[in-house]
Amino acid sequence: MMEAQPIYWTHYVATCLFALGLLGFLIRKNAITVLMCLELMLNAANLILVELSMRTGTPDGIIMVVFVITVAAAEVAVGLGIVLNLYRLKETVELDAFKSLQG
Amino acid sequence: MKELFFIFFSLYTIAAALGVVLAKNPVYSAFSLILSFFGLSALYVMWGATFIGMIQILVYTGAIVVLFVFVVMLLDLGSVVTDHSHSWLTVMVSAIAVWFFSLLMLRTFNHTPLVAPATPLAESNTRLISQLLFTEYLWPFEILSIFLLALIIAIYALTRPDAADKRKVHP
Amino acid sequence: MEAFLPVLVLLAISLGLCVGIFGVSTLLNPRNLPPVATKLNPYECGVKPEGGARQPFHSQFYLIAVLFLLFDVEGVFFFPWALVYRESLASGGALLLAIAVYMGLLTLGLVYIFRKDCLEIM
Amino acid sequence: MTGLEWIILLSKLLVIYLTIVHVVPIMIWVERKGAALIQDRPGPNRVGPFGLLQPVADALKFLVKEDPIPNSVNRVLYAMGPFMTLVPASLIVAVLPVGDFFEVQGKSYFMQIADINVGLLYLLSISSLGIYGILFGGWASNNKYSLMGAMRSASQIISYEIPLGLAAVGAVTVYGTFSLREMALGQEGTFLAVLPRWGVFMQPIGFLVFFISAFAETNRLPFDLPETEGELVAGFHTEYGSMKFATYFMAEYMNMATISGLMTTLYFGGWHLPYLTDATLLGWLGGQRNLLAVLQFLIFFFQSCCLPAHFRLGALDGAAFPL
Repeated sequence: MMEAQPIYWTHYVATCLFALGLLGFLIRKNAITVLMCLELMLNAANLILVELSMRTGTPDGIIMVVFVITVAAAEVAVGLGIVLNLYRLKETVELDAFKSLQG
Repeated sequence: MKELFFIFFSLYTIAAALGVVLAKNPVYSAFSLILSFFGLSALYVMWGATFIGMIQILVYTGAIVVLFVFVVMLLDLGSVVTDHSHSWLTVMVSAIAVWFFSLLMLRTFNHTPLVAPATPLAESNTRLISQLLFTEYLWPFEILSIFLLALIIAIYALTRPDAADKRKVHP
Repeated sequence: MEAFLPVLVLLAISLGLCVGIFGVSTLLNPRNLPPVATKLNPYECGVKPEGGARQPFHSQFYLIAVLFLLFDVEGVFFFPWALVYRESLASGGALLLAIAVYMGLLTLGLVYIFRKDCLEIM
Repeated sequence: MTGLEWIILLSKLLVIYLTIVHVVPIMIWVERKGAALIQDRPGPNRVGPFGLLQPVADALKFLVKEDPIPNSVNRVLYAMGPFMTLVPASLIVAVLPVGDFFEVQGKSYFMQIADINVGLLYLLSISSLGIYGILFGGWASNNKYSLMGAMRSASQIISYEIPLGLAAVGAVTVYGTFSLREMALGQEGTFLAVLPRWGVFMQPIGFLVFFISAFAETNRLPFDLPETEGELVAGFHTEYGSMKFATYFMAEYMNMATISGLMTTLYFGGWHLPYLTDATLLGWLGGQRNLLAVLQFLIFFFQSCCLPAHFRLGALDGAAFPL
């Protein structure tokens, strides 16, 4: 698996992914795309966890990733449920339409 | 050879992630998300975490993105592409902020001392993970089941079928 | 990872097959046929198409998808359990208890769904 | 990897993959002929002896037909839809074991494309990707019936994925491994002195659940609600013509073949014949045994097509969750 030369730049990939997710989170207005960008950020964190876990020889990081995936699924389920309700309210999912918290 | 594959999948993942962020149409975003998760799963497998790689496809690509696609299709968001992007100033400021943030992250990663593996994880670590999950991580696991139960109730509360939904096509 | 190399090769082959099918069928297709308007309309059994195809659906579909997601995630935890089940039988029933609690809570969720008739009207 | 290993890998790959691809026309012929037999009509009988060349003629026809692309479709996704089902359908083949092993120059090679230690998970996860072709294809067609058919099809497939997975969990508890090869190895010999040590006898309920879910997953009758001709024209592929339609069709049949193969591996002892332990005989017969079992299942799949049974969609989706 890991030869004498460990590959040290997976965290560059993860940082890139996280940065892209964050950028999308900031500049996109569609609520669903924003949620997708959130997923990207979570995955970047997962990648780092897996990398560190394999590099330090401890399986804890991998188990953490299993839990993160579960919680991410939960987050998406609730998040998209909220988006559906927002759509019912205003017939749009543009986040700018929901500046005020009053229905 | 191996490095080549690594570089390829890394670049592929990042390119697909770029697609998620830049695509105007949410359907294309979801499609790019699928591709990017594929690349990630390949990276996991190359690191030796085959179990995670498979779970990634099974849960993320096979279920979570399905949910995204379902919602995009349910709400009919893909056909009328409304291009309400932020002003250039906002985009630039966000980009610069993200740039600095990622520099900070990289600096942290590069300066974290790593303990060298006393016994590196074996190729087939699936069994080890399974054992740990049910011994050392038993309590998180059980708490997770309560969490999921709460989630089911929450989901029902969120998407209770409304009598007021008139305009909907009944399947 | 060596074990996954054939999968990669297979992926390449199947992608090649796709491209091949597409290419051959484009080559062999009759071209320069006069465009017929009715052929290019959405097919609705000969009746003129009316209204947009993409209309908001009933949110019941969302409920199905979301429940699938949840139970899929729950199912993921059964796999590692099943892997070590045999070995742990020798060392007492702690594992059995763990999964019993887990399954009990999940069944509670399932019962809740059925009590609320989530999957009733379709 | 040395050159010889590459050659062996490629030949294994081509043999197994091409077998699955070529099973498709044979399956179609068997289906049509079998249905004709049951319904007392001749069936395909023009092209070749007993109409055996009918699928070839069909394929040729598909290739040279005009491929009208409706004006309203989303062209990129419309073109990619069929391939998004075909690629996962071909990828699943990789982990199906078709025999024990063979030896070349003193080294033994498994009769399986890739012996992945998480083979079962791989299979389940890749097979869950097939739904994207249906969803995106149905959506890109921009047709009411396509979209509705796609949604129905997708919700049926995802509903039945969970019982499929749970049935597979049952098999994992028995054999204590994810590798399909080791599972098949675990079914060697007999138990209770008489019965072969097959999954069906170890896990009868699991097998039943798996069997029903497999029917639903492949959209066969009696689970063909996504393609009810009376309500939706043809399901998600209403707008597809020519080779694109054929690709969907092919992917569907390939899925059927692989799911039958999985059923054989999990519940019918893989390549093991009952009561036979002679290694040489097994080595020769083994490869065919699996294929025979696959064919047996396929024939069963088709025969049940002729059973006039329909479920309501709601009843169907509802039934999936308790399973």
